[in-house]
Amino acid sequence: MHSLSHLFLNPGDRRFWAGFTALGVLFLLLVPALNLLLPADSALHVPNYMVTLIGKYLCYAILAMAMNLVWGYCGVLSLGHGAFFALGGYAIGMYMMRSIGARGVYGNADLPDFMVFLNWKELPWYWLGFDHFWFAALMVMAIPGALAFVFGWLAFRSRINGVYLSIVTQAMTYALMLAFFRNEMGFGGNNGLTDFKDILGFDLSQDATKMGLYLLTTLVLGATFLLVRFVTASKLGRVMMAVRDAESRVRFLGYSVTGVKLFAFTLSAVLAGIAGALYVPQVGIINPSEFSPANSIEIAIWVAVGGRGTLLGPVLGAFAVNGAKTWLTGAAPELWLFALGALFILVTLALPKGLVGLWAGLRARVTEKSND
Amino acid sequence: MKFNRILGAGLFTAASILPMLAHAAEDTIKIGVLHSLSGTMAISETTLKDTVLMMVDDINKKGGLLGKKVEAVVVDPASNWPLFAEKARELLEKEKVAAVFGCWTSVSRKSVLPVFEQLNGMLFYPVQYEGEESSRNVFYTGAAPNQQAIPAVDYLMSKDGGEVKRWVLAGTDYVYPRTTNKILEAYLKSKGVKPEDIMINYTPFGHSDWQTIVADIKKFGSAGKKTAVVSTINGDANVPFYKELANLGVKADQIPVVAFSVGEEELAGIDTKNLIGHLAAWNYFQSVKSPENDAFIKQWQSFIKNPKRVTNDPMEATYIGFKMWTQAVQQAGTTNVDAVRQALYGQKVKNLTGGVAVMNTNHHLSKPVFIGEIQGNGQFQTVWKTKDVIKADAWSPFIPESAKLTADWTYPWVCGNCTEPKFK
Amino acid sequence: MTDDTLMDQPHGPGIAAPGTILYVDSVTVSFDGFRALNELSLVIEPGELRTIIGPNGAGKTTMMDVITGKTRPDQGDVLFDGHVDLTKMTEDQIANLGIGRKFQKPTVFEHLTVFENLELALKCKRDTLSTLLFRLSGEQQHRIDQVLGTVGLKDKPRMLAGALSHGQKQWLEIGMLLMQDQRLLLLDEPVAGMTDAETEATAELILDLHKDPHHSLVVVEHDMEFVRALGARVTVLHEGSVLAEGSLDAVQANAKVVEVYLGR
Amino acid sequence: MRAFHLILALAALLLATPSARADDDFSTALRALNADSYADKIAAAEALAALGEGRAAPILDALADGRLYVTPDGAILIEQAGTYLEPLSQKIVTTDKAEAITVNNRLRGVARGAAGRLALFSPNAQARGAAVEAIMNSPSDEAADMVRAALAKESDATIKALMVTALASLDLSSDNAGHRLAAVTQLADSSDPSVRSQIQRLLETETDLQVRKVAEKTLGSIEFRVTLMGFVANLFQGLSLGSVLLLAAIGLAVTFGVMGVINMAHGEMIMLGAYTTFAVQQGFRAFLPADLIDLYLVAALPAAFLVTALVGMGLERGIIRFLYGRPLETMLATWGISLVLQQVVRQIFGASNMEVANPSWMTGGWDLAGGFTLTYNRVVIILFCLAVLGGLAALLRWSSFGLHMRAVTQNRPMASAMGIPTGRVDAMTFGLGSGIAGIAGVALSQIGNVSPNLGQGYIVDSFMVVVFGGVGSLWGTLVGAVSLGVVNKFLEPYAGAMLGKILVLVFIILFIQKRPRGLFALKGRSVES
Repeated sequence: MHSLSHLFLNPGDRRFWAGFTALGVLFLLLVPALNLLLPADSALHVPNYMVTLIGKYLCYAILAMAMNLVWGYCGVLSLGHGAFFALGGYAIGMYMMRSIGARGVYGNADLPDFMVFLNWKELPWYWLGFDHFWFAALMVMAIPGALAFVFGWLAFRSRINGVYLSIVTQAMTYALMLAFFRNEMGFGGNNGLTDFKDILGFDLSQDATKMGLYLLTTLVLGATFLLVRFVTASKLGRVMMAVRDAESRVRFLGYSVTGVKLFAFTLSAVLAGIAGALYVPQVGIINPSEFSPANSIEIAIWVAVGGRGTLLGPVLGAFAVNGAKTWLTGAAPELWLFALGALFILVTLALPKGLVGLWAGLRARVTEKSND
Repeated sequence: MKFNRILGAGLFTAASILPMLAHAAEDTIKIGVLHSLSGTMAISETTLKDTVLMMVDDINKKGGLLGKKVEAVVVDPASNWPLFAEKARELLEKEKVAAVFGCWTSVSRKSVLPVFEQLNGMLFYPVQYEGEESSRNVFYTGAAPNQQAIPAVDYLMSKDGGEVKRWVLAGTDYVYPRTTNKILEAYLKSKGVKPEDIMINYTPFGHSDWQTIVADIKKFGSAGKKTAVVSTINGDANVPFYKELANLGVKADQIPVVAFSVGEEELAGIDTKNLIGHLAAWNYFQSVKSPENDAFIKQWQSFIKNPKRVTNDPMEATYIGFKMWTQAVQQAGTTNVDAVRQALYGQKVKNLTGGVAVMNTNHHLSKPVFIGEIQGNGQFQTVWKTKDVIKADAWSPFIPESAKLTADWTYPWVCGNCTEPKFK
Repeated sequence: MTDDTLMDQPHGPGIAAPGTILYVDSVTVSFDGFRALNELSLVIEPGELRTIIGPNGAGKTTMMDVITGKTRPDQGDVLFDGHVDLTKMTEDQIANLGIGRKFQKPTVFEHLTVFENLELALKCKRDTLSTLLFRLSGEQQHRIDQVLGTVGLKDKPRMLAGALSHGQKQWLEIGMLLMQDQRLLLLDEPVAGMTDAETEATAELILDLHKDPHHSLVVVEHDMEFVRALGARVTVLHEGSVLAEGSLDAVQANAKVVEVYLGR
Repeated sequence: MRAFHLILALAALLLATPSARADDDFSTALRALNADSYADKIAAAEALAALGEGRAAPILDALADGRLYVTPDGAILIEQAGTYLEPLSQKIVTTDKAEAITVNNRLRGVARGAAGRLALFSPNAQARGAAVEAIMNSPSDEAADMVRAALAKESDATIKALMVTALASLDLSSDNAGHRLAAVTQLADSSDPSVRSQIQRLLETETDLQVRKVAEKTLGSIEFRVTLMGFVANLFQGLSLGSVLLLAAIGLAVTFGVMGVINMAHGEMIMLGAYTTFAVQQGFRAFLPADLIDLYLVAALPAAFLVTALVGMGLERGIIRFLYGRPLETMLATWGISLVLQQVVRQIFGASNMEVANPSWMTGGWDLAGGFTLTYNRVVIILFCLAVLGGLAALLRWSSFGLHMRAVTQNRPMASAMGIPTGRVDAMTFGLGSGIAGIAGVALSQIGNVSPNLGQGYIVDSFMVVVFGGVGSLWGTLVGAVSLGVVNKFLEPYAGAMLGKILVLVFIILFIQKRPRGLFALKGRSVES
């Protein structure tokens, strides 16, 4: 029965699992294999920097799926998701700062370098606990979750929706950016948190550690995939889509739109936080510019490019846009912004359903042809 | 159908990645250029990209390096700090560049540092900065605080400088101003300046509304003691700051402003008629007359095809860095990073402003310091200069916890931040 | 859920109207000066079927908005079941109290299938968590099939609602109303855009519902034939307040009504 | 003693025309200015001033402004707008060998002070006033004596008063208690912060009780006036910040408020306006006589409006109109547009800041009491932005275009049914919004950067203003902008620039929770659905 009701929403289970395993094989086995087994001079060899790069994309993919959950399925375009991502990153960053211990340049075991430098005498209270990984890991989810919950509750309760919500979320992340820029905040100001040495005792400069982080990210992406699918395939998922299409009508059916949106928003924020936490150890720095509104807008772009309201779309979009970015910033440094800007315009104008929609459209046309 | 989508995804990823797998031609020496060409920092960094290209162009005209052509690989980290790290990795691992010239902001340098240290790359960093760092893989060709801030303050305290007694330390809220002001505060106090005669103010990046702060400065300056402003205000925020100064009638002969981040390039964006007499401290001014400088300016303006285009201090730093690298490569006979590093120590290059810059074993330069007053034509007129070159301190003696540290990458120290030598 | 909301609700401003399912007393609503409802008063008894007619702009839809919590009245009381003050509650709370509404312009969820539309309307716990963990039980499944039959969409449960014809959407929405199994049903022009056959069927359906004393219905309609077919008590609205009330013949005889409809 | 000489010299100057002998001294003193060390130059400047000849004043002024040149044969010339004046013969000389005499701040100070003292006796009242100011800036005993000498001859009342205060503040440091007492009494109704600090310093050392009493009283009254002026200054700064926000937001209020289109490229429209200003300025510099340069700003206004309006219409017809009813997509598409526009400008003008000069009538300001300066450019911008707002309001209310616009906003199908060309109205509305952004750019180029990132700095703020003020309500936008500006400025002294901004943002976010439609919300069905 369950699958029946979604036959026309999501692909049937068999197909889904086929696709899911295919992705799994690609990222979990193929990439590492090509990296580790093949000799460096082979044409198919995946060099280390490529692994870290894909690892970074995978984090973006998780972030994009989180965004898709609120925007694609629930119709809430948050332009502040970069904030949740960054907060998750800061949480794990704080843990890694603490685990540097006395190996900082000033060799102070009690304080991170930037605090020594600002003449701080003791650790601020909000840094307490971040010596423990479990606490940091908890905060990675708790802080973005809590912020999203409070913010969302205020906003959705007073029925701020559409562009208004987008603007307010943008203001939120902007305010956070300014706040984290302040050195008095105790998060390293403009430089943010950097000089990480190791995580859980694994040396971050080791390729093995990087590969480990990469695999972990892949697994988390898989888990996110399943989670998002579970939610969207549930009745709540259908209610979310109903909210997206006709919000007020849903109310008259007796569902609390505030509740539904709040659930989606908070869950999505938590996922974003996790993505951030996986991102920071791989890029080795977290600083306030991650809060900048531009970043958050870009997340929305990935989702739009890939295809809103589809499971795979966001992953596709995140890889496509960032892949293009990586390539163009090297290949055409003067002109890549044209390409990127044009891409956004083109997608919103010509491909409202994104790449996934394009693909589906092409297939549809092909099948039609074969039919007649 | 879903399955096909996934194939599609795979293909697309491959498509976006394959171009990056292209292999480098072997008969060239590659160097990386890691400067933002878009985003907020493009304003300053684009110039440096062009400078490196000019130098490369020049050396190739002269027959290249070790008989090979030098090829510059330009990438755009787009003022995005994590992207800096990604691009650095790409340059070192994929492009296998022999050296990288790049970065402007401290945070971008911090962001690429782990990459360079892990992959044992070589970065030339051409911008004046806060010090408090000495990495085995970075050569700092810009000024350290003791090559800019301290001399400037000394000058202002001198008779010619107007015997300043009261100080405003105004800066953008990030690490460079914080460090510089910290050092200056300690230094001023050591010179017997009373705490109530020092006013410290920090503003956000790109701060555009200076009314309040400039008004405060005027008030602070009206206490009857000679007052000066030491500005570590960063890039974008300077134009509105100086416009506000001009309009509120803060005259240089009453309250002079000495800046460490404002050079010819920045002045090109400001109408300087009302700023005559305000100061800046650098290791280079375009206006300094010397055969090298004249040649450099001519070369630059013809390369950039703009006879009005100005030169500035970070450009000279880039020039010196590039020269030193080429000399070291020739000396070592290879581009191998470790060999070149050894060859760089004690390497000498003629400054564009006369005198000789030396690369010290703390990876910083010895350079002369100039104090200049802003002229109506957007240039600086030197009003004071050091007798001789000054050696940069990687670790400032005026910050207690860094005073104990030494940076020396030669035996027996072989360390960037140690309290005692590695080998005894 | 329903019960607690009953508990939570303050019992109106001290007043109660025992023996009524819906009690509207001197309700006024104005938008930018324009008075959509003007001291409107209306009482529906349990199990009653009431038809409401009136020219455009008479305030029919606004009245429904007020009852279902979409619009807050500037003044006046709206009580459900004699004691629950509706003016303080949100749409979803009111829906969970047992008040269902069918919109003038059929609004179904176009990106969901017919089946899913009905499933969403299904009467059950509707808080977020239970919705997330919801599993369709056998007899709920049966109920949906039943309604699918009633509204004549048996053969297209898997069709996207967006693909239905106008009439079919009307039916689907009526179906959703049935699924909700509410005590008070508000139908805003249920037969607009329906064929005569469909209209008759609708009339029968409504009369069916009326047979069950558990249901009270308020039908807003233009189509006099349809109103006659329902043969229920009629209220005439004009400029936001009640102009006349009584049997259809009685109101049609009423001079004021004639004036309003035919004009001077 | 030197002071006495000075006075004699001055007397001489006032009595007789300079004799031949004086001429020689003068020219030697003059040539001495071309010394190697600044110390010698300073000595020379003082010597020249000591001769006490009025004609030395313009020379010293020129020296201070760096307009004093020297020919290879040591002749000193004054540069004026490209021509050289021989100060002795007052003849125009043409040479291309002349080099500017370098000055530093100290020399500049000395020269200004000296020129000021000489100017004390200039026939021109304004010059005398300026002279007193100059003396206040470099106080000394001989200066005091000179002011006394000048005061005796002064006829102009206002300048008399000025001199009296100047004297008083100079007398504060006199060792004669009587003088000091007179001075503090004299200064009772000053509101100059520098006078305040002088009296404070006096009180640190003052022993004479009588003087102390009066001084404290004086200090109190000055304190009061200064704080009062401080408040006024805050208010003005708030207004001017508000006017900047308003300018940035008005265009948005049109595109967003009237059309419901979120134009993320709005900031870039402002940026284009600023670059147009730059282009116009360069045009003026290149093709028009120098004395017209001050008018370039006036010419820039229509130019900027036209350019940005055309770009805006182009975008509306080419892209945005296909996205009506999909506000979120519009947001993303316009974001793409903003990226492209930025890069276009970067390609054409380069990434670095462009220099846009304030015309002379926008440079400087009125020095009001209490150390508060009313800067011209700020005042102009406040007035300008009110004018723009008024003009827009009038356009919307009275022009037929405005009527159409409102009709389309309120009920598109009905409007088109009534034969209003909705498509064209849309294009024009968007063009109008963009055009206003463009002229905002003209104004903003006068106080800030002109760089490709110019727009980015304003986008969030202007959205905040529009949402806070209430979408679709110009009046709301006005109130929103001004109140945000003022709040921001009153927070800044306590919270600091950054925290102030953050607090304001948080406040707005919370406020919107309470009033989702902003300060001046449009009520009614049209908004609800």
